[in-house]
Amino acid sequence: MAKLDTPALEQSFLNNHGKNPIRAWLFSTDHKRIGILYLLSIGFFFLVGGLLGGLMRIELIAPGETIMDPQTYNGVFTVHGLIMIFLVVIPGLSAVFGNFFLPILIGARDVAFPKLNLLSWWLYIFGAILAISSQFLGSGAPDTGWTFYAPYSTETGSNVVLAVFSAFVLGFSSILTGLNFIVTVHRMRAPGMTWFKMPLFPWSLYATAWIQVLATPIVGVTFLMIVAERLFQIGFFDPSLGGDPLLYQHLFWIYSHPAVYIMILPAMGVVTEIIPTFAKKHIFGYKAIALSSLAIAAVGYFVWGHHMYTAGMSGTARWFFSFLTFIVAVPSAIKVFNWVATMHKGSITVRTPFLYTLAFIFLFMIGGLTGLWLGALATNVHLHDTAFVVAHFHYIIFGGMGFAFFAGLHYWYPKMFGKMYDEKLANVAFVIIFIGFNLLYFPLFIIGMQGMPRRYADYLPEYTGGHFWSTMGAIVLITGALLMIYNLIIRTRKKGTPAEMNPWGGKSLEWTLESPPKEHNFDEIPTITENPYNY
Amino acid sequence: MDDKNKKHITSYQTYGIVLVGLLILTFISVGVTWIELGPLTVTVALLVASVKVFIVLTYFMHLKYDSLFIKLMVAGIFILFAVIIVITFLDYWFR
Amino acid sequence: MAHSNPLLEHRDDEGAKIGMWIFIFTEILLFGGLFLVYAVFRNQYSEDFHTAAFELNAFVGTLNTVILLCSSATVAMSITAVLKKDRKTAMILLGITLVLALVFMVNKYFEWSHKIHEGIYPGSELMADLERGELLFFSLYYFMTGLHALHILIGMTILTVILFKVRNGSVNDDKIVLLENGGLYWHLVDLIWIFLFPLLYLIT
Amino acid sequence: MYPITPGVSNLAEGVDKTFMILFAISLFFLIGITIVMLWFVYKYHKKRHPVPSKSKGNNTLEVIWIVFPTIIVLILFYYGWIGFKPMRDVPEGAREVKVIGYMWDWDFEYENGKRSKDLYLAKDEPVKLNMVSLDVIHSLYIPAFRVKEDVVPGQTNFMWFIPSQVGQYEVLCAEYCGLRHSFMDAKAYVMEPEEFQSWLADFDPEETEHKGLIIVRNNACTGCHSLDGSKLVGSTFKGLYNADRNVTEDGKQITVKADDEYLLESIYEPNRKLVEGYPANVMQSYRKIITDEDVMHIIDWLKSEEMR
Repeated sequence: MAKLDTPALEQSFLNNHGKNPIRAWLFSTDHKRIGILYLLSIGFFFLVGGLLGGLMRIELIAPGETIMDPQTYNGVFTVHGLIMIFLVVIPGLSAVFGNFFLPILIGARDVAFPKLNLLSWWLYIFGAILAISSQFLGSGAPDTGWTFYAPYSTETGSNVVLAVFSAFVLGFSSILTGLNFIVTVHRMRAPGMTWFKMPLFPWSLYATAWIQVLATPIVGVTFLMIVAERLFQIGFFDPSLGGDPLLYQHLFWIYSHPAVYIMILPAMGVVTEIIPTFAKKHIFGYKAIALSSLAIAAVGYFVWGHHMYTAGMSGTARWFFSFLTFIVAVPSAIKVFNWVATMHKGSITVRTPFLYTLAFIFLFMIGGLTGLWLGALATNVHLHDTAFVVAHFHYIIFGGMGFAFFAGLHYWYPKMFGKMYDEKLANVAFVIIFIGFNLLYFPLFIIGMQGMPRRYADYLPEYTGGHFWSTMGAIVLITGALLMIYNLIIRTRKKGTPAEMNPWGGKSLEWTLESPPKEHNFDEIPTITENPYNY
Repeated sequence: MDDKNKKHITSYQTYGIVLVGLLILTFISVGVTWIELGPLTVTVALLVASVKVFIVLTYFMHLKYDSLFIKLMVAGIFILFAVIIVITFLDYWFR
Repeated sequence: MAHSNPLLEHRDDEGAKIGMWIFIFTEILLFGGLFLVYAVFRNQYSEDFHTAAFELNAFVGTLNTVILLCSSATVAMSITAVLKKDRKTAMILLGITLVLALVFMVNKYFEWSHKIHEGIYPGSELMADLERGELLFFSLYYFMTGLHALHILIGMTILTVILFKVRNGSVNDDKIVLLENGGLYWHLVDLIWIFLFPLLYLIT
Repeated sequence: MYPITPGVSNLAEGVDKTFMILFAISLFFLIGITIVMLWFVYKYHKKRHPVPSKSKGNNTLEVIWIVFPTIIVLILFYYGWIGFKPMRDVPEGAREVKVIGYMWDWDFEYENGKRSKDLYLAKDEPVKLNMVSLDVIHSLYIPAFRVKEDVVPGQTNFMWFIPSQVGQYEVLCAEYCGLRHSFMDAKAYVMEPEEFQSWLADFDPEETEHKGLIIVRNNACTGCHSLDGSKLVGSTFKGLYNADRNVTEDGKQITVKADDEYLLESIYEPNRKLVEGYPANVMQSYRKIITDEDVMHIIDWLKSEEMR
């Protein structure tokens, strides 16, 4: 890790105190160290997933076979989805920044169950190893897409069992993190910190944790059924044995739709922390934001069927799910309005984290509004399973969750590592990433509307233009991401200046600690009298 | 940490009575299957099972003496599950 | 100084209990997914389910229900015993629970091997010739009772560990939350069975 | 501006109307909020506005932007639903066409028993597609008609529409179905009704096909094995019988003749003798699916004049 060359670093949690550094990191129950372990492992898998995505884009640069045959392409998009969904975006913000900052933001010394927290990380690594080895062991890389739709997933000759089992293990890790956070928020808030004096990032983590706990078991047992289906022919999803393929889709989406909120809610929480700090103004409508997180979690649990409008569901189910889908758009809209209103009459400084935040709001709006197009029954029939969905999904997950992750990373980096990065270079990287992102995904909206289906290894010539520009965007985006990583890791290590305690002038509890914090965070647990947004 | 000292001790007798009650309910639900009730059989069996579950939750699992928060959570889970079933059946009933 | 830092020591029994309950919720929903599958197929093939359930031995099912209920009671009583500082009774009660659990598993073993011997198991030729609903019923039977039996085994392991901790005194009337949580887990196994029993054995 | 080709069915109107409404509302909010946000960042920049206001919120505003979006999304839901509703109401007397999806091709079967690889339609005549799948889930998608419905094994899904313009349109598979998913396409030909009638009548039900060919087609073998000598996922059926095959068995390269015994084994244990140039584990065993007797019909068909 960083060289311990300042007094603050010397006293911080980063100091191994002469112990074997590998043991001191891999078996640490300190929530901050576990957060950093997650950051490194998630960062690694993000690069692997991004590389696979880049390969897919190169294959699609022109019609016909470019660099891989269709079977390889099918394997690559499955692994890309598997890694990005289960190893990057689902743990993503809550495992990295949640672990590091949840206890600090509520004035605690650690999470409720530190050992369980470490176990979660180990399960994550175990699941990751299984997921990666499913690519190489057995009868070939899984080629089902990350959705594992039956009966294809129960019939294909590829190594589905291991891939599905890895997702099960990763789900278990996610459940334990959620459980830990719920108890932490309930039991470990500092004296005086009532629910409505709690910062809004913990609020969003709390809502997220409930979804993790309540949705994941359903997909867990579903994955077990897929395993049993393949190994013992139990036939739940196999029509030739009387089973029902749509039942699989119900069970799968009961989890996997709420999973989208596991990804995006913490992102909203991070943004909600960043905006008041840089606008120097109280967050607009604190309660509305806090409660809308719960509303999104609650209503979002029951909209899973909008992934199945064209699957042959009953008409009643179709309009019911469409109706709820539109309702769940409202709390998201409330948040956007409140973020913008917070900037009104503030005193704004535009620094790197704030740039990412502005981009987040813009991209999230595109993702959210196109979500309405997919939620509407009539347009969904045309757009479902096309590149439009791919674009919408990446605008929400990458443009939303990803940009919020970058915002949080730049926001809390000085606190986590005690060093300040080169902000000019960070801003340059931001501009490249922003341009590359839009160039990559916006054309997919257009060719999707024209009828380009998703998961196609090859396509008709009329879609060539869109695919070409999209691939160009991928190259720009990867360049920007590499520049950001270079700036944060290599350059800061050599040339970073020691970070101040409160570089942005924030009011929440983490800014009252040293950069980086001591192992036990607080010498004395603070007593809270007001919420942290009174500028 | 004041709740730690005020731990409620349930007597052996209470558990004994609860167990006998549960066993009686079990035999009732078995006995009912010998009566021809048609489609009602399942309803009765599930009803009896629900009563048993309620008793186990209340006494064996000490919900009676737990905080309101835990009680609400437990109730919430069963409601959540019921809602999932109903929503899924919006598809199956009307297909 | 970093290790055994008194500032990091933290004990919260209520928090541990909430954590256990949340874990139990995940288990309920894990089985909930299966109950949903059951509900869908039962709705689709109610006649076949009816006939297939005749094939199961209601007597063994009832016996196992009784066994599990008794074991639940003994676990609950062991908490009373520990709170009354009666370590010996607590250990005996936990021991009885483990024995009952073992009897349950033995019954289950004979029940399964009897069915397998008859040729009714997923993937068998006899299964493939059954009506589709009957096939699904038996698949559900194996899957649900199998997963439940796995939970019994996990519960037995947990209770064994706790038994030793009661013996060496690290679970006592002041530090009882481990036993309480182990008990909660055992009651969960009971809860699941209370629903499995009528749905599999009594819908004839 | 309007990025998609015009819809050419009766259902396209509802879809495209919803589309335009959503497009207008989305654009309004996206541009409006973005401009307001950037304007705030400019106007209330620290340089121009050093002292921030102490405001914490405004209940009136909050209520407005809870109620207002709720009304808008309900309106949007309504249009989405109204545009969708006719897709489920099939008019009386619609022509029924059976669609069979399999890895990786489509078959269309008409009321007189005529089968075709492409979909032939009469302009301005309602048609109902009854769709079944022989293996995994597919999805029939005709972008120009704005219709899509999954083709699910074990159940019959349907869609209907009235094509409104003569022409040739793409038929695609929109649900991922494995190796050749992106090549599972067909054409929809919309013709004048008289023209369609004569196409439909150009069919002799007496002219029976070889039993082996029917078995091969019903088991979707033709998705991977061509009838005309071209190489797909698997080798072609054309000229297969008694040809020399370079195969790998237990890691050894040998040459065998594609005789009766070899063909039977290849259907029941496809991975035993792997023909050079084709991957393992793509084909499953058909031991439980195709009976010995049916295999004999297939071999008989492979011996026939048309396949030599």
